[in-house]
Amino acid sequence: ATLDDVKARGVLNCGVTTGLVGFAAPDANGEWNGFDVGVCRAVAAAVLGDPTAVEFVPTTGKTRFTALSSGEIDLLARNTTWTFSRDVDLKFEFVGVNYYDGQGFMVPKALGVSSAKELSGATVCIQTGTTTELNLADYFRKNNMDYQPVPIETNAEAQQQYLAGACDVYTTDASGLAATRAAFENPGDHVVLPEIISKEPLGPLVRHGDNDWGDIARWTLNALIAAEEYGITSANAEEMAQGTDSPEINRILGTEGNLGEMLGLDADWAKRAILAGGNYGELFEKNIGENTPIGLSRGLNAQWTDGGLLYSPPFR
Amino acid sequence: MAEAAQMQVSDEVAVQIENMNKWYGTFHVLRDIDLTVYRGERIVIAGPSGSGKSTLIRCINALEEHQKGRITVDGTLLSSDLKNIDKIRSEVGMVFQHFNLFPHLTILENCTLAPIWVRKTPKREAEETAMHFLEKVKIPEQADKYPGQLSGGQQQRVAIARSLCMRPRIMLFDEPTSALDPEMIKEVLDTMVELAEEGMTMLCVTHEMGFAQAVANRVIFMDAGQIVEQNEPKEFFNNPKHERTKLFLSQILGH
Amino acid sequence: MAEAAQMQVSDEVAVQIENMNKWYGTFHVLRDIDLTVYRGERIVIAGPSGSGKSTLIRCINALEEHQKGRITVDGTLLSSDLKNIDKIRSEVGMVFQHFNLFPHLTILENCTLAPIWVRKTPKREAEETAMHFLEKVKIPEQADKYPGQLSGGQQQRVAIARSLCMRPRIMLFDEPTSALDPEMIKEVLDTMVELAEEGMTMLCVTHEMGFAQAVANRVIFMDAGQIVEQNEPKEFFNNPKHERTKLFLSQILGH
Amino acid sequence: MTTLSDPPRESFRLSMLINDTRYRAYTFQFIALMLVLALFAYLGSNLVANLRAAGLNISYEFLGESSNYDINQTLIDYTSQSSHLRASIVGVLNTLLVAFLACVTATIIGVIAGVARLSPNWLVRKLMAGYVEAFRNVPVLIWIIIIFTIMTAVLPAPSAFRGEDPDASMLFGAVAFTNRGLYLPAPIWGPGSLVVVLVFIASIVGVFAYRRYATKLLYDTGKLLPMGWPSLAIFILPTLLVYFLLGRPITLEYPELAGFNFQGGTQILGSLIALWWALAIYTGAFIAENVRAGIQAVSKGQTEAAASLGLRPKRIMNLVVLPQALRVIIPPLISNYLNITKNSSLAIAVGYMDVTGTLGGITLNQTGRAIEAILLLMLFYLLISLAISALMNVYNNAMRLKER
Amino acid sequence: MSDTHQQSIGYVRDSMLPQATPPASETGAVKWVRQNLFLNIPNSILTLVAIFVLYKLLAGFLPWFLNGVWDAPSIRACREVLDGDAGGCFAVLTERWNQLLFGFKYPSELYWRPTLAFVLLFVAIAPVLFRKVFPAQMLIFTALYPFIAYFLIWGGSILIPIFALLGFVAGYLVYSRFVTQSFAMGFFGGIVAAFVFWWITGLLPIEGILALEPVASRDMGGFMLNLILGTVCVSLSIPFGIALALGRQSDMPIIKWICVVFIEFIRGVPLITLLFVANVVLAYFLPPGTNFDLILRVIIMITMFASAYIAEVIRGGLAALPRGQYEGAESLGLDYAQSMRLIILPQALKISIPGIVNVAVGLFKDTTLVSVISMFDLVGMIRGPILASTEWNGVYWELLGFAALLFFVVCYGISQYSQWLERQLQTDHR
Ligand SMILES: Nc1ncnc2c1ncn2[C@@H]1O[C@H](COP(=O)(O)OP(=O)(O)OP(=O)(O)O)[C@@H](O)[C@H]1O
Ligand SMILES: Nc1ncnc2c1ncn2[C@@H]1O[C@H](COP(=O)(O)OP(=O)(O)OP(=O)(O)O)[C@@H](O)[C@H]1O
Ligand SMILES: [Mg+2]
Ligand SMILES: [Mg+2]
Repeated sequence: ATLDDVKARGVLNCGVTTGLVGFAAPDANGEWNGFDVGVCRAVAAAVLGDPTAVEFVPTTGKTRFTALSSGEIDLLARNTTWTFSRDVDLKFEFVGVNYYDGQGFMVPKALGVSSAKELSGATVCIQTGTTTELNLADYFRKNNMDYQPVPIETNAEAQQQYLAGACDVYTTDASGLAATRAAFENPGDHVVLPEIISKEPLGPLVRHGDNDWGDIARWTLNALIAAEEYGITSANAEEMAQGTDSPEINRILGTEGNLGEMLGLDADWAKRAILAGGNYGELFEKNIGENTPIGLSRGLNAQWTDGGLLYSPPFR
Repeated sequence: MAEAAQMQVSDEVAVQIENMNKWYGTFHVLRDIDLTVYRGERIVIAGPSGSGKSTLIRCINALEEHQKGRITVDGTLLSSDLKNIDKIRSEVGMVFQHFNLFPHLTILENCTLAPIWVRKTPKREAEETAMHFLEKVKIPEQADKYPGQLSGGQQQRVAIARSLCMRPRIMLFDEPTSALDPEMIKEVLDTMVELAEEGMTMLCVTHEMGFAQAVANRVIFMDAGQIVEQNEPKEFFNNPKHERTKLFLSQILGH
Repeated sequence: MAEAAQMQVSDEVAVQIENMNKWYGTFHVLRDIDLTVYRGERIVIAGPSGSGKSTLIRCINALEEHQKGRITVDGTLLSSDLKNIDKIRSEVGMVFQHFNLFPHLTILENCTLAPIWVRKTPKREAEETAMHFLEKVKIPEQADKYPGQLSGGQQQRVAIARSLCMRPRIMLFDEPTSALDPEMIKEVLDTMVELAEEGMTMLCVTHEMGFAQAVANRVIFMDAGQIVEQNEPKEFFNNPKHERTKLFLSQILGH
Repeated sequence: MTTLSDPPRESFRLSMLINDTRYRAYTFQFIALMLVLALFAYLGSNLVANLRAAGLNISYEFLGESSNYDINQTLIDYTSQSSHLRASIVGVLNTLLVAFLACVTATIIGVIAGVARLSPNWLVRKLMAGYVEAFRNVPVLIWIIIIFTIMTAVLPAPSAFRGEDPDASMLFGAVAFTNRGLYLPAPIWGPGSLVVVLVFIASIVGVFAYRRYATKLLYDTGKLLPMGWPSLAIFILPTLLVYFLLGRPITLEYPELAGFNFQGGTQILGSLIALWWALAIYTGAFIAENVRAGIQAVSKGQTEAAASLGLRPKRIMNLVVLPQALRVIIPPLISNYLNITKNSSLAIAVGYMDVTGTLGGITLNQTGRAIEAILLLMLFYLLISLAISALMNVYNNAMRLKER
Repeated sequence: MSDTHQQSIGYVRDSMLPQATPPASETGAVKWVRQNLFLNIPNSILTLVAIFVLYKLLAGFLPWFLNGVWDAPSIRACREVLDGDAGGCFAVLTERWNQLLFGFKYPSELYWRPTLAFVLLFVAIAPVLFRKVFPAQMLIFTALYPFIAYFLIWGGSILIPIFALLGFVAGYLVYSRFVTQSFAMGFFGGIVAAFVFWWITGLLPIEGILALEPVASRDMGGFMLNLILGTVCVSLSIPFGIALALGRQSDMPIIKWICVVFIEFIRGVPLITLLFVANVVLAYFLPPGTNFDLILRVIIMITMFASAYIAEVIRGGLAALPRGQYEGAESLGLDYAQSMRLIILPQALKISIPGIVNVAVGLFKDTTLVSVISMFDLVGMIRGPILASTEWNGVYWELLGFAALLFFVVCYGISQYSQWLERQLQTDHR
């Protein structure tokens, strides 16, 4: 089983992108950082007790699925859209959604475009290997517009092309657009258009068939979300682990019940996951939140209590 | 000299070829060859080009396989059994028209290679043997050179020494002098005469009729894949019987 | 035969070389060459290797340019003017040591190429001429083969026929037989003798002293880029004057 | 002498499998075959086991499903509703297109550079040596990226042509070099244009006919007609004449900046241009070396012999040197063509949608059918290379010099 | 007979002429310029064109190069320093040289290890390349080099390479013990012995004994990765290439066809599809649960690729040997294995070396293709992390030029060597 393999190896192999600032990118020292990276580290902390025991495997759109199904990686956390066919036909298991996204467009301000409906005849840079090119084709066909796609393998090159004016529009997930724009020299010269043309629930996934491992990934993610809901943060987790009067918090942190044991882990698993990089909200703020260069607002990704979609099933 | 040599021929059979036939594809190169070579005998094979002389000699050494008939070398039947082939090859030495020395090995290494790897002789011993035979062919001082540094005549003598190092009981020569300049031919023929005088069983394809007259016990004349005539050299040259032989001799001697 | 040939020499000058000098870089290959060749004359040029024989011949044909002095061929001064060069080249045929037939063309095409493209002879006519000369060199039956399919001697005869097809007034030969096997040398020499007998003006670099004695009007001996001695063949061979010539002849005839 | 008999038929012993020349070959081949079969069986069973574990299967049904993505250069009709199969064919055609263009261009570059390397001019020689060495010794991928970068980073965007005082302007008001590609005028075929086209084709045929006639005339009568300018005249004049007589039936549609891009005219994609020229210049360096080697392989004696027959340098080249050099040049030339085709698979580096980009790229991604897609992809390249090798064999056999 | 010239026919030179100096127009710079630059009108035009092209190239390149900024934290800083002048931003090289050369994950305090391995590579390869210059004893170091290099680059316990080496030694001992009797016995005995040895030592707990800090294969990157892939794959592919070439020469049809199909298949598809196979498909063909490194899978694929090409080169070498060499060996009673090993291959390989070197150059260049499957070799580093980073987005020429230069130096060097070797072989009359 994957859990045993990971434990025996002592390292979690986690598939990420080849580099998308805010979600997963190596810094100048080769250290991986980002929102997706945070999920990997949380799982590693939960399973192995060490958030650094992760081997990050950069994957492209093309290689990510084989990497996962061949067992080269244990977990794919690479803003991958949860779709029916990937779940059912490609035999993967999405363990949840860590970011609710949608495909958007970015254009230079100088073009004076304010709506995606005005894009007829445009040249559009797309990062291939994602659902984006399908959405794009659908959207333009639906609106009876024509366009010229410029398919590009990596975000870095798409960015280059876009900046050099080889395409008028860059389209990818809105979060990716924000991240890309943030890396520009003059982010203010570019606008993200208001239309969101697709639903892109992004989430980590594992291989189909190993449900125990899937449960661990799913509930680690849920623990991060629930932690935010209940106010468990990396700062107060230790303290709360001494015991609180909320049974749900106690069950999460392992002071009550035997949830960890049911997962095949120890009692502290969720606490470690939270300590690894903070709860969902902390990860968000640190990597892609409004105070980062990427500057995404919570939007749909707020807790259900705040009108968002984040809704962790109960820990009981 | 021919008389002296004659005496060493014994009754033992060295090579026995019975009713041997060979085809290249559908081309019938050798037809019903029957030949018995006695130990110590020196046979010269002559004949026009393409008559199958080389092929005959190469069959004895299993360089070519024959399709019909039997070849027995030194009591061993030449069959497709590898053991027999190996046995025969180590009994039979062969000297080629183009020497076929190994250019990447020194003369000494050329001579010791087979003794070491085939006969499993210790290297030192093999080298001693090799030097012995190199002295015999009168080029011990070239032992550390490479074949490319020797003249054609010297190379051919090395080739002879290389064969001798395997201490074969039978030597085959396929036009050993025809790729040589006239001056060098003599060197090589001298070496061969010397060998002959020591009683080595020899089969030699050559057009050197002088050599044949001086050394051979028997001259075999081939044409169109058959042995047309064989006889003692004196008889053969002075009194050929067959028309074909007469024609051939007139050409070759006139030349 | 030499006597008979002698008679055709006329007073007309075919080639006149005056005080010609040539350098390869700083190397002085030809020094103060003075030579007058009369129409119908047959000149053999001999000399040790590297003495500049080939270079001299090639200068006449403008395959090499000379740096000083004058060369006049058949009344045309050899200058850097392309017209003159073309004129001279079509007057002068040349046969090389290595034949230099065109391997991608048949024998007949080899022979008709230049007449068609240079002389603008109609093809049919050119082919007739070619067959005529191929008959002369005794290989008309090979006309449709490719050079690679002929023996060396045959190839050289084709090369001669190819030159003749341009109906040159002067023929240059640069060691035409030295790349050939002994049997083939005779074929080619015979052809050349025949040409000589027809009164063709010939300059021939060769070491075939038999040919020189039989055919030449004059033998020129070169050494170190100079004409050291020249004379009628009989005199030249029997009574060489210069030390260098004596030495050379002793070597070449002793061989 | 003795009674003749064949070697006695020995009864078969097991040791004969190794010791007998007759059987040994069978033994070895049998072992080798078994090993290969075992290897395949092993790989196959792994595949089956892995696929079963992952719940997948091998199926080519995805080829019939609609592809749902768009392709920016399609030589045949294609929409996002077409099937994956059609998308693959579009990719195949794009591969063939870029390979063809690159082969032609590389040949021209290579021949010029190769001949220039033998030029008596020292400077030209050295310059060409510099070109050849620079391109042969740097990976083609780097050249593709460099040339693509020139395309995108150096050439102006269409927006630069906009405005009162644009940063860039069109060449002759008709041709625009942009980082999205080259915009060219497109012909509009008016009534009667068919005639013009036919006349044009006829005049091409005419050129060949004229040259043929000139050669025949030379052969028959020895009259040598000039070749150069009459060919040119036949090539151009009739078409021009008909064109104007018919009142200019063919007009040009000029590309014009409208909206985001130039509209009208034809566009040659930037990625196509980058890949095409990168492959052409890179392979041109190799071809230059072949050409040089080929010409040098014709011995000096051939030229001298031809010269001494009175042939002029140009004729020597055409009649003697080239026919011989071509035999040496063409086989490596063909394998260079093969290399171009194979290297064109690097199209993904510049986003050109060749077959690797469609079948081996987006289709593979969207359907997840990695094994099937890559298998088909390899099959395609294999077919091409087999076809080219077959061609080469035919050529080699036809051109082999006759020897004794 | 006309007498006019018959008198003059006899001629003897009395004094030999000395060498004279050629006329001025034949020597010196004037002649050179005339001959090489201005031979005739078309040539003179060509010269002028060439000078113009050169001028354009230099006029573009020199200011850019000479004005270059070598010290700045980002491209924006560069632009500020340059202030509108033409000039390169070479600061990216000084800032990121380590990533370009070693990738972004190789620990920087360990750079000395691959560097040392690289330097030692020259020591190891010198006696192979220049056999006549260096003593044959140095070949011992060449044989040890793979193990040293492995130890230096990957680290870990020194016992791993030592045991690996000893396994080979054990295999060799067994081989040489039996080879005089039977090649097959020696060969397979040797292999078995080596594997038994490795299996036994594999059971020993050697973790951490005399260890250098281990570095995972995944962490290799940059130009180092190109070099590793190039050298490893070429050296591995030579034995396979030999086997394939012999197989293709074989007169046993099945073996021959297996080799032909393999070779033609590999040569018929682009390397990049093979890399896709390594990346995307290969995992399906391995036993469930095995988990190869990507780098290992890539090495397997590139090795297969190189073997096919090297096999063709060696086949050429084998074909170039005269038939007589085979017959000479056979007539002495050498068996197939012996005659191949002792007679045929040593000669065939020697002829093939220039061809092999050319394949090696091509292969080394092709290692850049791994960037397409998201490995961070030199090109991958440039296209990925460096150009994507906020600081260096836009410094194309400096980075690509640097990459091109590195490859040029290595490949040009090797191809010059191969040309030198070809000339050597031509004049080698041995
Ligand atoms: N490998 C082969 N395949 C087909 N035919 C062959 C082969 N080798 C030789 N032959 C033919 O067999 C005949 C006999 O050849 P062989 O070499 O034995 O003649 P030979 O008497 O030695 O002639 P030579 O004096 O020219 O060496 C010739 O007609 C030759 O063409
Ligand atoms: N292209 C060249 N460049 C420089 N030196 C040359 C060239 N061709 C010939 N030489 C030199 O000029 C000298 C005369 O050469 P040439 O070929 O005329 O001699 P030769 O008398 O024909 O000798 P051989 O009998 O060997 O043919 C020789 O020393 C030769 O080395
Ligand atoms: Mg023979
Ligand atoms: Mg000469």
